[in-house]
Amino acid sequence: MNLNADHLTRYLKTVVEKIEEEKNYLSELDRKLGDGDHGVTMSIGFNAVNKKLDELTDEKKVKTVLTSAGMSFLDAVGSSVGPLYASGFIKAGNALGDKEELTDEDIFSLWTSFVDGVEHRSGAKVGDKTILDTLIPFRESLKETSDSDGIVERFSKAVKAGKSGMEETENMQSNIGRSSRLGERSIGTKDPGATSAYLIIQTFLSYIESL
Amino acid sequence: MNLNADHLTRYLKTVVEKIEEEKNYLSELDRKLGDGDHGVTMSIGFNAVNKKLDELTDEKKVKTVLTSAGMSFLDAVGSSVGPLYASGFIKAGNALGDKEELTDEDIFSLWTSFVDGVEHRSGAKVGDKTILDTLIPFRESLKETSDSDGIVERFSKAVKAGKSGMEETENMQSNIGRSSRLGERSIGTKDPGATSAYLIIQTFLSYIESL
Amino acid sequence: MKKLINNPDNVVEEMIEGYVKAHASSVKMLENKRSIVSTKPTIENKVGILIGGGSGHEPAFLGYIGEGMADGVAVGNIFASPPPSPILETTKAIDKGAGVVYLYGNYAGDVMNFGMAADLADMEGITVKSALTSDDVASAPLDEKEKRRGIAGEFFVFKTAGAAADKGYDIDGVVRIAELTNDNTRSMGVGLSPCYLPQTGEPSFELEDDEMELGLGHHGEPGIKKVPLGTADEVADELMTRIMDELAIEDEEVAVLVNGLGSTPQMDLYILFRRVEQILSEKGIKIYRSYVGDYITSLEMGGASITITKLNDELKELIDHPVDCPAFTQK
Amino acid sequence: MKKLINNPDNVVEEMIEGYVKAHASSVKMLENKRSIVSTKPTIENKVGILIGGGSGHEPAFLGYIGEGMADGVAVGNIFASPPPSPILETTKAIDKGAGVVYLYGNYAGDVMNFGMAADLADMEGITVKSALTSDDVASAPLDEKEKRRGIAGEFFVFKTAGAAADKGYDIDGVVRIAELTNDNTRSMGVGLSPCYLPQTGEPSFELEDDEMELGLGHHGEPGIKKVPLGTADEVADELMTRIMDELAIEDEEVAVLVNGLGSTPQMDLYILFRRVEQILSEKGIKIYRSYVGDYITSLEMGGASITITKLNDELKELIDHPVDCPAFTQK
Ligand SMILES: Nc1ncnc2c1ncn2[C@@H]1O[C@H](COP(=O)(O)OP(=O)(O)O)[C@@H](O)[C@H]1O
Ligand SMILES: Nc1ncnc2c1ncn2[C@@H]1O[C@H](COP(=O)(O)OP(=O)(O)O)[C@@H](O)[C@H]1O
Ligand SMILES: [Mg+2]
Ligand SMILES: [Mg+2]
Ligand SMILES: [Mg+2]
Ligand SMILES: [Mg+2]
Repeated sequence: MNLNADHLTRYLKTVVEKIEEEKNYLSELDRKLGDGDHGVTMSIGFNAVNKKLDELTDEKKVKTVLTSAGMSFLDAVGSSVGPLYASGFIKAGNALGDKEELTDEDIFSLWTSFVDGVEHRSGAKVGDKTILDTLIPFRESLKETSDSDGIVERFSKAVKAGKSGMEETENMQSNIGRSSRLGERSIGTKDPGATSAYLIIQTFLSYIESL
Repeated sequence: MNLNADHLTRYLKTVVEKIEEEKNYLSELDRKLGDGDHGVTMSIGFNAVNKKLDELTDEKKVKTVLTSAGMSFLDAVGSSVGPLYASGFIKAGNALGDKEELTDEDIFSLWTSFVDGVEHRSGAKVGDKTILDTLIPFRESLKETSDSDGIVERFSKAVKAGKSGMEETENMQSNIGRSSRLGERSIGTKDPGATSAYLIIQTFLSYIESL
Repeated sequence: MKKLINNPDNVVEEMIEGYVKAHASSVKMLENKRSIVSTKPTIENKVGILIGGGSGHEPAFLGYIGEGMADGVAVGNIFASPPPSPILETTKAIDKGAGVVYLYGNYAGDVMNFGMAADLADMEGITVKSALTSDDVASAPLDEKEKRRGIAGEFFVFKTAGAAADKGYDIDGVVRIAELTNDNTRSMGVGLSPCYLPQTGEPSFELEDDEMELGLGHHGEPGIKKVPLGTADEVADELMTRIMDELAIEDEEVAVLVNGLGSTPQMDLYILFRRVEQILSEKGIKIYRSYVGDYITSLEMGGASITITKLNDELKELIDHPVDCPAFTQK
Repeated sequence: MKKLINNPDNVVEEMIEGYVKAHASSVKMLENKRSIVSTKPTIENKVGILIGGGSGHEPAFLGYIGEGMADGVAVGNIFASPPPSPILETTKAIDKGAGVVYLYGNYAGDVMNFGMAADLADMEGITVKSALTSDDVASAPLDEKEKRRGIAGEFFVFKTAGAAADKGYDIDGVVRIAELTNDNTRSMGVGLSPCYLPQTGEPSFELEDDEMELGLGHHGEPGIKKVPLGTADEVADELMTRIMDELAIEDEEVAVLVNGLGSTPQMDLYILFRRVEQILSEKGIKIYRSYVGDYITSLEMGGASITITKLNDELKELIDHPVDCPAFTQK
């Protein structure tokens, strides 16, 4: 599979739609665990990304699409997820050099770098009930499979691993971020960030499946 | 009928109870027309009267009972009804000189003076949707009857006149006090002050009937 | 009704107690517990400024005791004028031989109680003059202005009259300033959600989820009518139209107060202010000073009012005069 | 949810616009519209004080720009840390060669964004140091104090660190004061009714009519537990026990802040303060200064918090230092 800047743009625009659909759910999760704004923040952020993408229609470098998306997300939202997802997008972009066409291997390093970027900024680890509970299993699964499995199949497995991770956050006690002060009261609700992270990777899978 | 300070004290204590029973209703009327505190104010005021009466158990002069009641009511509540009812009680007391026993004629002047006192302070007239819509018809009726009608019968007629006046306030547009700014929206609710004034005179009638 | 209180019958006493402890260097309570006066020795021959009214409007009125505003306050029950006796005690405590000016809103109860207190003070040889505030354009037609009630515009009357007294105006001069400020001041408000009297626990009024009360009084009194809840800009437009229609402004600058009634976020007040500023600026009218916040409230009522005061040079100087009160300080 | 707003997506922008117009002589907005700085020329070589965090806490943070407090603020979305770029712009605008201190509450988002901004400022040659506030005793056990969040105690950190900068302390001195103040400060709050994010219109939490949330965070985050609504005295007792348990006070005096979360009447706050004063006075602890009111809010949330700061002589001097901000002036 070959993906170019235009593909990435279309993928990101699908995320914009997906977040818009799910924003109330994301905020609802955050009302239970935090300050209730996660859906609002994701929506503001991806709307800013969308606006940025419209300015970049002629852009050829995938890196520029990704790092611009990250920066406009960050500048629009701040918040906790701003630095996290922005670091992901920026690291993902930087991993691609000046490429205009991504091979399967590039797509692999885009996403492992994305997770590396988030992880680097985060300070959290698996089990802390955060975004990383989705992203680390996703990345580890990607690493465990190889090119020979076929790109869609690889992502399908990885997204499944991310999904389990996301679902497991329901029974976790939060260790980081706003919800960490709830102690046991944080158990019983899925982590909003883990849920939005799942939307991001799941939408990527659907997108490449549709190609 | 002869009434002394002790009778007046017992009568006023019955008013205390009556106001306590009706305070929610009085506040409810005032919520529709004003600031919702009429029952609260009447209750605070008559509780202060009650406390004062307990200090005056040996008092012989009726005047002292009435003026002290008026002053403690005023000092406890301020508000609109404080000066109005206090002026009534003080004028009523002053009309009785140093008497310790009231004749029918004294009782007549106690109440006409009470109304005079309220009227003098008020500046309102009949039809303005106030306390006076109860008290003026009550006083005029007292004046139209004579000693020969018997005191209970006289008060029974007068309280009936006061009651009609009170009921008519429901269809009046307020011209004075807090509710005067409602214009037509003041129509349809009985005036709280007219209602508390009716409780005061009606309780007096019941009291002398019970003797 | 959810409140952080103890016995509902004691709220006023306990609030005053807390207030006097919290601001012990600024205010003290007289023996009657309803008269609060400044701890700063009043300047000899300064006209005393006495303000007051019911409780439930905090920081009004007791928050405005201090240099440049009031010398003393008489505190009533919730939404009820104080009786004459604490007014009289406050009067005696603050009179420094130059007389005392009573500043209060035009409400039947206040008129009677402050009137009686003034008579009593007169009998004790203290000169008292009164100036009533009647800024609420929604409370009566212009040709019956004497019937209008005072709402947040009282703040500007306290401000200018307090400054005048501080600057050494005599009693007639202070009254003139209070009346001039009142004449030049118009306010109007909207109510979005009720307040609850601690003793009844009942909402002061009822509104549907999509309704607001236009022209609401500062004690939950109904206003002109219930109307659909508007946007901040629509509300500002509606209120400003009624306010500005009555203020014939030529080159004068204005003071603006966007006042919260208790539970309205400052965010909303500044969004309202934004539109007020746009409207004035479209008319070419300059804002001399702006005040945005909870200046005179109604417990936890939701809503806001807008006040505009037309300023001449004298009023500008008085508005600029420094103030140092627990609830309001201006350098 | 009833609000006096226009488009929910524009509330922060419109609030800032209104704010800057209302206080044009005190503050101005940089081009990015999320950096607000004082109009007063910062003294050369004074350490810059930058405060900030999400919106919805008004008058915090932008109300505290002025002499003796902050030089600039970076404004985030509602309950969301500002991104690095407005923090950086504010930093550049207020640096006078002596460096800039960032003061903010200990929240994951703020730590990341202010941290990134500090790195960027460093790359531009500006010395930035940060001091985080973590005063909420309900937010983690004492042995995990580094996990605690900052709530109303931030006000005292702004106050003392702002004063230190104004008095000419160098950057390490200002940080030392901020950290000392934070170490000496404990807060805890209760929530009675939720706030509503303009964009979701949903209540931030749900409580029964007879419940309160003990240890509530300043963004509607759940606290320790839901408990039956207590009286003001019971609430003060509960909060004060947890606060005072951690403050080993010998002869020191304290500063007290009873902070309203948005829709709590001042009456209730003073009734709470009354009990706080009784408790301290029973322990023989003297109150050096008291602050009662809405200092750091959560939109229209109902509830209050209590903050106690233990003062040494240096902190007393700094607490006394004059302040002149739109939201807070102290002579
Ligand atoms: N240090 C962190 N590492 C990873 N994820 C984090 C971290 N801090 C917070 N999060 C994630 O951020 C989510 C909340 O995001 P959001 O609501 O946008 O921010 P905020 O908590 O500042 O309101 C949490 O559900 C959690 O997954
Ligand atoms: N000038 C007046 N003359 C006669 N009655 C009046 C006058 N002003 C007010 N009232 C009466 O007072 C009543 C309201 O009393 P209350 O609620 O105790 O006072 P407030 O309006 O100050 O809250 C009204 O219903 C009306 O009957
Ligand atoms: Mg959140
Ligand atoms: Mg009333
Ligand atoms: Mg009243
Ligand atoms: Mg947030």
